[in-house]
Amino acid sequence: MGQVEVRVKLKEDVLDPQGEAIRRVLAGLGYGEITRVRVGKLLLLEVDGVEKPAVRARLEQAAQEVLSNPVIEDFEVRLP
Amino acid sequence: MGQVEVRVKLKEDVLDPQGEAIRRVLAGLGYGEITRVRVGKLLLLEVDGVEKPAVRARLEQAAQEVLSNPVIEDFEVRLP
Amino acid sequence: MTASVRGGEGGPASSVAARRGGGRRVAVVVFPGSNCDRDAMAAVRGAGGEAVPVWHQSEDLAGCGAVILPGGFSYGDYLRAGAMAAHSPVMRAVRRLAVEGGAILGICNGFQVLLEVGLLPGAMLPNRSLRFICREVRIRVERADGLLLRHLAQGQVLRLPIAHKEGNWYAPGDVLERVESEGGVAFRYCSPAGEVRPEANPNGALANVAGLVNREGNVLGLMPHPERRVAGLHGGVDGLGLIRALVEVA
Amino acid sequence: MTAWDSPATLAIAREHGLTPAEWERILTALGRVPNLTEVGIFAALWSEHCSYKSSKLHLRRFPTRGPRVVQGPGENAGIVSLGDGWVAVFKMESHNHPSFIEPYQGAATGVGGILRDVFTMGARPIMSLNSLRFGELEAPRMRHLVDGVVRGIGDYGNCVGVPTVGGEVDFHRAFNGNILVNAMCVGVAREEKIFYGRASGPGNRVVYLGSKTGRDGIHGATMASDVFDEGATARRPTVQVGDPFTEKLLMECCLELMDGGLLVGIQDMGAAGLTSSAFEMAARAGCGLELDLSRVPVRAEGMTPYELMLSESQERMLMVVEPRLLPRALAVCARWGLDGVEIGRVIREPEVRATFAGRLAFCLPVKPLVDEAPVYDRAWVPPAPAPPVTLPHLIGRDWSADLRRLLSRPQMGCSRFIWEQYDQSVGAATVAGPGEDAALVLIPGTRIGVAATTDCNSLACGLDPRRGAAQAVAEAVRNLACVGAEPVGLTDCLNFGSPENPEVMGQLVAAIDGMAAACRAFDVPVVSGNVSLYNETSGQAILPTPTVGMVGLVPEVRHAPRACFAESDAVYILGPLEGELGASRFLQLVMDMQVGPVPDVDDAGERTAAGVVRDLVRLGLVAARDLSDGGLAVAAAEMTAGGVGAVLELPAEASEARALFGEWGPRYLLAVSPAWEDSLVRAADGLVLTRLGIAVGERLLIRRSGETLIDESVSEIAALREVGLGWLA
Ligand SMILES: Nc1ncnc2c1ncn2[C@@H]1O[C@H](COP(=O)(O)OP(=O)(O)O)[C@@H](O)[C@H]1O
Ligand SMILES: [Mg+2]
Repeated sequence: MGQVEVRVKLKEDVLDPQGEAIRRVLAGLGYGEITRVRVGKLLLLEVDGVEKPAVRARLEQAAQEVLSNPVIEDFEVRLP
Repeated sequence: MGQVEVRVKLKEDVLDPQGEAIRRVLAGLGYGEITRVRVGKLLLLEVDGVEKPAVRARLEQAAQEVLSNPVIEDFEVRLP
Repeated sequence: MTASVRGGEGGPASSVAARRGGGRRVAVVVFPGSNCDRDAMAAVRGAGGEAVPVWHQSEDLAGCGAVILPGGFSYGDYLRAGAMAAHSPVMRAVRRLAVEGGAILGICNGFQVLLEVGLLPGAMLPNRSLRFICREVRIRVERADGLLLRHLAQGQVLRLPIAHKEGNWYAPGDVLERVESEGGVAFRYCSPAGEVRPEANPNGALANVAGLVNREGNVLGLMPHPERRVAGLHGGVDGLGLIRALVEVA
Repeated sequence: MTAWDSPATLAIAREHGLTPAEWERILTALGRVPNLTEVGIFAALWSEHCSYKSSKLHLRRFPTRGPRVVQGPGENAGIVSLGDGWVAVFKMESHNHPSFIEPYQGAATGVGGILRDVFTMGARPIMSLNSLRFGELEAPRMRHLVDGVVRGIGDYGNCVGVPTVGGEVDFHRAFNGNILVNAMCVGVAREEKIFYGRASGPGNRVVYLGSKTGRDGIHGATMASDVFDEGATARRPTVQVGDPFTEKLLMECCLELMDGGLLVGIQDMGAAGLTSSAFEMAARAGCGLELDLSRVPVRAEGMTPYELMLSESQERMLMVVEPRLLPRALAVCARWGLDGVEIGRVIREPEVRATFAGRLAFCLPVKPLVDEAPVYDRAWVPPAPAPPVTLPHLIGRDWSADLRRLLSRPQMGCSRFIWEQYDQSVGAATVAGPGEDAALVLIPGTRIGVAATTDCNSLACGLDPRRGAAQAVAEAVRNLACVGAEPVGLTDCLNFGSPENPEVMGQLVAAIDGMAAACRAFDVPVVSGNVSLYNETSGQAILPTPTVGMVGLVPEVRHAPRACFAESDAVYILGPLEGELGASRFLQLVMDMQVGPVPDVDDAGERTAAGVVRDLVRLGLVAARDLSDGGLAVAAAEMTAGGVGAVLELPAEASEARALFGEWGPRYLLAVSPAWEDSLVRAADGLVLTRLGIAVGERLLIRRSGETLIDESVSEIAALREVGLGWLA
């Protein structure tokens, strides 16, 4: 069994209202050096048989079809 | 300017209904090998002067005081 | 971070009384994204008080001895519900008021803010269903003493609406134990007959917690909306008791 | 030379959806060849969405005047007077296509857009409604679409803090490939505080307010990207993302600006963004604008004038401010944490000209683009009359089983799973919300009640567009009556297939005729609306769905309307005992037959009955439900929602099927406390009123001549009603 990390981020050009609101609050609190904030999801999966190539391929598929919304998001699967 | 990644995760013993819901959906779709899912936040910050120790310390502080809630979450700041 | 301000070490209520100018003035804090502020102000006025809107950037509470942190989506609730509002300048004044023994009522998002600043214990997780829930619930009054709860009766069942996405109260085991032993639970979700059962729990909150009160009894937070039940046409007046108590101590 | 100001060609115009004739028309109007940006602007303003070119001719048949009308169609929203100096400002709009692509954001931005249409007129939104059409739940992506749309509507409205108090939802396979998301918003204002989208007063400043501009939803851009390719980086447009938090700030900021008298005019940047707001505001004022596009706040790098003019980034407003008030106006914006940026000024010449990086980007006359947009009299054929059918012999069925079947269908069950995700009571002014026939919300600080309902039976409109549309109006009138409200105005959203198909065009024409006739009959003016065409997939059009959004008035609300039986109520049916089975839910969902004649609206009968019901409800004497979807049996089942059942006896002469499940016409189920029975009988003098029985116990029993037709427990009914959409829980 291994820990797999799936990182889901908004596509670069897609508006991220969350990130922008957080940036503003941080700026208000004096963290002006933080010039941009983007909010993504961090999915930590525990996976049986993660060493098998077949399982790895399936993880890519799961990330694409279930864990991310391809219309607005990109994803990245990080294997252990 | 550099990209800083702040990872915010629910503490291990805090229930994660969202992660559990995702796991169930995945299992229903045949991804039984994914035995546990935890959902965290991935905050990607663009930071001026990230090489300066003072800025780094301030990032830790922002992550601790604003970006995470110590009652339920742990955080980690990953510098470039 | 928040440990340092947790509690509210009970200052004399007299300092509050001294400050207020005689009118029953209740401050209603307006955060960017608050959306129940007008409702709260209307409820205060309906209960005979003067409602004073206080902007989140204000450093003081305009001399009011009581304050409502209203519902809504402060800063969109974009990070965690209430998280960013907790850092507003006005919250320093709210903390001061808490220490001085003034009355603080956090409703829904306002309750979430009180948790985020540590004036009440625990934290909110997303509802068990992961969905926003708006419906009428029953809550049982667990404490009927102190500044804010005194118009209620212990065991009384109130009918109030909830409207939130993050009302699943959580606290680590030791904190829950402490809260329970200190009588920190003000309200619990219950059946119409007043039984505290899992089926009556709309959001998964630990121990069916719908509201908390601090040891001194002057800081109260709850998820249901009392300000939406203060007139006959609201379909009930079960929220009136809380609002009246607040106005009276203002 | 860069791409955005390179001369356009017919080929480019066609890629933008313009026809060769329209291209010629542009050349004539300008007397020169437009550049690419200008073609993009023409294409946007002459699009079906902005110009109503296929429907305009027919929309003129709507009655739009009346003693209460303050503003009819043509502004951002319609306005009717409510008395006492108050006005209601409302409109309905579709977001069908975006919601099919990305349901959550599509629905959310639909709500955002309609809210802006209302608050841009100086009104505070007090309620939202929505009318949804989905395909079969088994269809690909359908559950995902339902889930996303509902979350999107909820998350947006909940965050802004406008209660979502009503709507309707239906499921039919005709929507498998094209769902409908129609959102309606009602706001209120003091009449003297109304604002218009006018850019008047040469010399006044043009101010951009709100979110920054990105490459969101630039329609023509994908196709035009080939043209961009000469070196310039063409980027794909991105899906619009809603930002309800910014919307809330924008709303409060705009209302404060308007209340403080700091604005001359204001309009949101909706469809076609800066293009439509700039040109429409100029057109209404008969002036022009001069813009410096370099000053538009941007979110993405390297945006061209083409993109800046056509971006549909959300949560943006265009305002006109007098120079002397500009500092004060900008200070208000700053206080709300919003960027207000001066991007130009009003000019006397009726043209919009824009510079970019010191160069002229375009210069276009206003009139040809807005007032002289093409209008088409498209070919249409009258819809074929619904073929005559022989209905099956309907006697001696297991009517209880039929009722159970109906109640457990998603079309008929309780839509609680949807509306529990909406904040229905923020504002603390909701007197009647989802689950009742219409919503009723108080104007803040008053007892004036504003009611609203959305209605359309798509199936009936498919069978008979004219009568179906007329019935939608009648149904809305009935629904308003059930909460004690008289109709004061109507908005609509006409959802149809391609207008280039003469049959679809025929549906549109017939539906408009039917709706217009019914509006006249009920004296309800149409003050705003929206047309959504090209709702089809692979040449298969949706069921025609002319959604009606009707607003009603209760001058002084004294009693919250109730929609349930109370123990020992007497139960009556007002109106004919039997309804019609044509296009009924019974035939559709029990007999699996989508057939039958749709009856004509009984204008006089509807008016009289609605008046009687309205008065009784206002006095708090009755609980009322109109008999629409599923007829008497379903209405009675719905009225047990409070936990009290009923024992009802149908007269011996009543046909079982038509009495139990017949629909249409001025028919209401009324429950009255015994003390008020006499008043009811007197009020209904001259109408058909039949006492059916009493509300009692925990079962719903419906009998005829001693024979039990329906016998269900109240708890079983409640459980069945949760089945249809229960999977959402
Ligand atoms: N999509 C929706 N959004 C909000 N409320 C809805 C929605 N769909 C249905 N409702 C509510 O559910 C109730 C029942 O809907 P419906 O059967 O269409 O009512 P009616 O037949 O009286 O028009 C109504 O009160 C309506 O407002
Ligand atoms: Mg109805």
